[in-house]
Amino acid sequence: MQVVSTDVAIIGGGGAGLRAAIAIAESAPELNVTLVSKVVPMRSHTVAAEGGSAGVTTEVDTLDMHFHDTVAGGDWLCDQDVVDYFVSRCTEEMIQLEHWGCPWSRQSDGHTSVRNFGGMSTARTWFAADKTGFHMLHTLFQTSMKYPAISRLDEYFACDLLVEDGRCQGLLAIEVATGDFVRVESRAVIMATGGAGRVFRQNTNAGILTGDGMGMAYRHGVSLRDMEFVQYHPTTLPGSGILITEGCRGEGGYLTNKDGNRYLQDYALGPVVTEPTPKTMELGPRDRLSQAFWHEQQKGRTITTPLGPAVHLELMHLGQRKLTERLPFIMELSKTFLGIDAAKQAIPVCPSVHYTMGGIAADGTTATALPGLYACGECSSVGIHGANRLGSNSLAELAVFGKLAGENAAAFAREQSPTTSSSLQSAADAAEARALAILARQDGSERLASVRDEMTQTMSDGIGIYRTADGMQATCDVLDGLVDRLAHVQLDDSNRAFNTEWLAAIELGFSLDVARAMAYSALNRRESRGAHVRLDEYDERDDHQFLKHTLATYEADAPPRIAYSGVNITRLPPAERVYGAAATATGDAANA
Amino acid sequence: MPDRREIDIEVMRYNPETDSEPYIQSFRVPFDEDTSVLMGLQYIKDHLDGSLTFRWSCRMAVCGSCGKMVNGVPKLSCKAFLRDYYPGKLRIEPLEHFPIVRDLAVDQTDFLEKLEAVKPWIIRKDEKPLSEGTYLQTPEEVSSYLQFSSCINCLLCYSACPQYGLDNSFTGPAALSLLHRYNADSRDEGKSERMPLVNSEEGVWGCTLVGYCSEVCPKQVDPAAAVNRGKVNSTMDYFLRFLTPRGGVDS
Amino acid sequence: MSARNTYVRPMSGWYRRNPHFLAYMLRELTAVFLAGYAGVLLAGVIALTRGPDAYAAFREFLSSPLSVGLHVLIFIAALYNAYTWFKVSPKAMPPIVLAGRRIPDRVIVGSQLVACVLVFVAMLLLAGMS
Amino acid sequence: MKPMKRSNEPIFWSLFGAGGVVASLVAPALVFITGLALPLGLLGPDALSYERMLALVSSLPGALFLFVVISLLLWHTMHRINHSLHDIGIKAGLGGKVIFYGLALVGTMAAAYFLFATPL
Repeated sequence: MQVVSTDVAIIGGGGAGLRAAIAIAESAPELNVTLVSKVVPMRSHTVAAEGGSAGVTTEVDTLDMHFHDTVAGGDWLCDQDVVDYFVSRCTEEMIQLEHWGCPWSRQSDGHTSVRNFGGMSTARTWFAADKTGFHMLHTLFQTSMKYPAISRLDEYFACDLLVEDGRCQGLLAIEVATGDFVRVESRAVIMATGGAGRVFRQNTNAGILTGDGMGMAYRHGVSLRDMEFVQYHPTTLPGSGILITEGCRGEGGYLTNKDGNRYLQDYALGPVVTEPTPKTMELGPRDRLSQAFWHEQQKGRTITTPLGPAVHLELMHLGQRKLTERLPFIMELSKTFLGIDAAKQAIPVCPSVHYTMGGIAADGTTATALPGLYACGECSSVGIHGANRLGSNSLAELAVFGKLAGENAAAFAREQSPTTSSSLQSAADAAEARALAILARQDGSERLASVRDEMTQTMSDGIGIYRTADGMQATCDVLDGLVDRLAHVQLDDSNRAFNTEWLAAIELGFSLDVARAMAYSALNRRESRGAHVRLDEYDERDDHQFLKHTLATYEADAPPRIAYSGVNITRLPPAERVYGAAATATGDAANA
Repeated sequence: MPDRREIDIEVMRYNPETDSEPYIQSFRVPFDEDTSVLMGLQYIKDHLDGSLTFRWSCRMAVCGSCGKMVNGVPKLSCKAFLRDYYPGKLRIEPLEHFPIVRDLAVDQTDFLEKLEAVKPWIIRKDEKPLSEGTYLQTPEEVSSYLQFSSCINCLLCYSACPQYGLDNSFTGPAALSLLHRYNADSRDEGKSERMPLVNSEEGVWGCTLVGYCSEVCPKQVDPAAAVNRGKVNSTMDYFLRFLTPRGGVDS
Repeated sequence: MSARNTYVRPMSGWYRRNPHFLAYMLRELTAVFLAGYAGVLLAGVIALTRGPDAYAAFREFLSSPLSVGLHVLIFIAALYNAYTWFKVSPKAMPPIVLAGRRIPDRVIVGSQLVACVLVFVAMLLLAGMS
Repeated sequence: MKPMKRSNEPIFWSLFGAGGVVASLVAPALVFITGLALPLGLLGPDALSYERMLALVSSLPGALFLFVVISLLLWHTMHRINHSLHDIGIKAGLGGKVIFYGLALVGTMAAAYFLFATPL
C-alpha cells in the first residue's frame, strides 16, 4: 500500500476544503497540506450555488441584524455564540475572495453590490450574477494553486478515517483511476465533504453528495447533529430538482399558483408588494415557502407538469436587460431544460431537497469530539443554521469556517508528534479488506441501483416537507431492511481501475447510515420547528422539551442512538418567528 | 408512461486491465422528452451494465464533469437530449485528444498542469490589507474579463482543438482563456509573469484559429478570441520590448 | 492521477471527422491558390519589364482556357478565404466599445463585407469596365 | 518547469495578418479583373493594356501597390502552407520554415527587383 505522509489532510475539495487548505498555507507555511477529493476540486458542488453569499456591508445593515435574521431563521436552534462569530467574519471573507479575484457583481462606482435574499432583513447578499458558487469555487481552486505547500490527490476516494490512540491520524483512500489504496497519514484531518441531498429522490444536489464524510465520522463515534433538519428549496425544476436560485426572488420574481395568484399572501407572508421587500412574500424563508407550496398542492392550486406539480416563478416583469445581467444562468437553465425563454414565460418550479442543516457535530471552532478531526462546510454542524438555514449563509459559512478549520487544524497538527506508522497500518489494512470484500462478492442477489432507489424513495416519502409518525416510522423500517440488503449487492464490475460501481456501493453504505440518522432523528423530535414540521399531534414548536440539538450516534448493526444536547442561547431568547407584515412591525421595534 | 420511445446508444468501451484497444458496444435505452444523454448513460449503468464508466456530477451544466463526444461532437452530456438524435442512433465516445483511462473517462492531468502553468491567480506587487476593503472595479472593467472567467474547465474545447490533438505541448484554449482572464483583470499586476508562456511556441502560437473551440464551448467563453487577443499581445510584446524598458508588457 | 495503460487514439484523418474541420482545411487550402495568383502577378510584372511582346504573351496566357479555368478556382478560393477571414476577425481584435456598449461581432463582420464589396466595385471601375 | 523559449512567430504572424487583409479585401477583385473579366472581354478595350500597365508600374504608388500585393500574398499563403503541413501530420520543423518563408522572401525580393530596380 502506498503511503502519503502529510501534516494536515483535508477530505473534500469544495469551497470549505479549499478555503481550509489556503488558510493552512497562509497561517502555517511550514506545514504540508494534502487535499483529497473524489472529484477534481472545481467539480465540487459549491460550483452549483447560484444566488450569493452573506456579508454585512451597507450603511443600514448591522451585524446584529444578520445575527437576528440567522437565529430567528433557524427557529432558535442556533448556537448564538457561534452565530456571533460567524456574522462578524463574513464580510472579511467576501473581501478576501474579492482580493483573490472573485468577479463580484459591481455597482457603477466600482463597489461590490448586494441583493435581497429570503429571511434577511436587508440586502446583504454578495453575488456574482447568478453563478456565485461557481465563481467562488474557481477563485478558491485557482488561488490554491499558488501555494506550493498544498498538494492534491485529485480523484482519490476517501473510504475511511484512520483512528489510533483516540485520535484521528489520517485516512484511507482509493485512487479512482487504478483502484489502488493509499494510506494518508496526517496529524490532523479536516472533513469538508459537503451535504447528503442524494439520499432523497428529488434534490438539487450533485451526484457526488452521498454523505461520505458524515458517514465516515459517524462510524468512528462522532455524532451527527440535527440531521432531521433537511432543507427543501422552494424553487427547483420538477423532476430533476435543478436549482432555480432564490436570487430570482431577490431580484423581484413572483410565485403564482395556477390561478395566477401570488399565493404566499395566504400564508402570513403578505402584504402583497411589487418590489422586493425583506422578509415579505417571496422573500420569506425557504421552509415557509416550501410549506406554502405543499398547502397549495393540497388545495389543488398547483399546475400539472409532466414531471410533477409546480407553481409559476414569474420573472417576465424584470425585463430582458436585468435578467441578462443578474440572472444569466437561470435564463440558460430555462432554455436548456425547459425550452423556454424566462423573459417571456414563467418557470414551473417546485420544492426539492437542497441542504442538510445538520451534520458532523462540531463546536464553534470546528473541532469534533474526535481529537484531530475537524469539520467545516455543509458536512458539519457548527451550530449556525439551527432548524432552517437562510439562503446565502452557506457560502459565507464555507469561507468563514473553512478558514477557521484550517487554522485550528494547523495549530493542532503542530502540537502532535509524528504518526506511528505501524499501528495505522493495521487499521488501514482492515479498512482495505472491507472495501475489497464488496468487490470480491460473488453470490450477491441485490442490484445496487434498486437499493439506492428504494432508499431515495422512502426518504422522500417519509422525511418530506411535512411529516407524520407513521410515515417516519415506515421510512426507518425500510432503511433498516436496506442496510441488510446492501450487504448482498452484487456488482457487475469486478475490475479495480476506475470502477465507479464499486465506489458507488461504498457511497451507498455511507448514504444509508446518514439516511437512518436523519429518519430516526426526525422520528424522535416530537415537535415542529423550522424545516421539521409534523402533521400529527406534534405540530407546534415545543421549546420546553425540544429546544435542543439532536445527536444521532452510530451503533453497529442497530439503529442510531438518539440523544440531545443544549443550545447555546446568549442574548436572543426564543420568540415567535414572524415574517411579512408582522416582521416589519417587530423589526422596526428592534431597530429603534 | 406515455410517449416512451427507445433509442440505440453505442458506447465506446475500454478496460485498461483487459483490452488492448477500445471497442463499441450497443445498448437500447428508453427515453422521453426530458431524457438527457447523461440520463441515458445512467440508465445503462443502473439497469443494463453496471461496469459502464463515465464521469458526471451536477447534471446542470456547471461542474464540467460530463463532457463526451456525442456523434463526433464534444458535448456536455447533461445538456444534450436523446430526443434530438431520434430516430437515429447515438455514438458516445470519450472526449477526443485525451488518453482514455476507462470507457468514457479520460485522463485530465495534462489540463490541470496547464491550468497551473498559466498562474491563474491574482498577482500583485502590494497586497491591500483586507481592512481597507475591496478593490474598486467598474462594471466596464469587469466586463473586459468576465466572459473568460466563465470557463467551467469542461475540456470540450480541447476535444475540439486539432492542434492540441496533434501536439499536446500546446497550452490550449481553456488554459489560455484563463490566462487572458487574469491578464485582463484590472486588479492583476502579473502580466509580465505570464507573458513568457504566452510568447512561447507552447503558448498562443500553437493555435491556427480553427475556431471550433468557441463553437463547442457551452458557456460562450470564446476561447478562440482569448487566444487570438493573446497573439496580438504577444506580437506587441515582441516588437515593443526593444522600445520600452519594461519590454512592452504593460502596453 | 497515475493511470496505467491509458489508450491514446490516433489523429490520422482527423480533418475528415467533422464538417467544421473540413471547412478549416478548405480555408487553409485556399493559400495554395492565392500563392499561385501571387506568382501570376509577379509573372505579369516581369513580362511588363521585358517589353510589349512579353506582356502580350502574358495576356495570351491569361486568355487560355487553362488559365481561365484556374482563375475560376482561384476566384472561388479568394472569395471563400475572404469570407472566413472576416468571420474570425472579431476574435483577433480587442472588443470595440461605443457609448458603453460592445459592438457585436456581426456588425464588425458585416462592415468588412461591405468594405470588400466597395473595393471590388471601385477596382472594377478603375480597371475600365464600362 | 523548463524556461520557455520566445517564439519568433510574431514576425511571420504579422506578415500573415497583413497579407490576410490584402487577400480578403483586394484579392477577390484583382483575381476577377485579371483572371476572368479581362480574358472574357468584360472590360473596356484599353483595360490592362501594355501602356496603361507600364504607366502603373512606373508610378511609385502603382509599383508600391503591386509590390505590397505580391509580397504580402506570398507571406500570407506561405505561412498557411507551412502550418498545413503540420496539420496533415508532416513535421517539417525548421526545414519547413526555411523553405516556405524562404520562398516568400525570394518572391518579395524578385517583386522589389522588377518593380523598383529594373529600367523600363
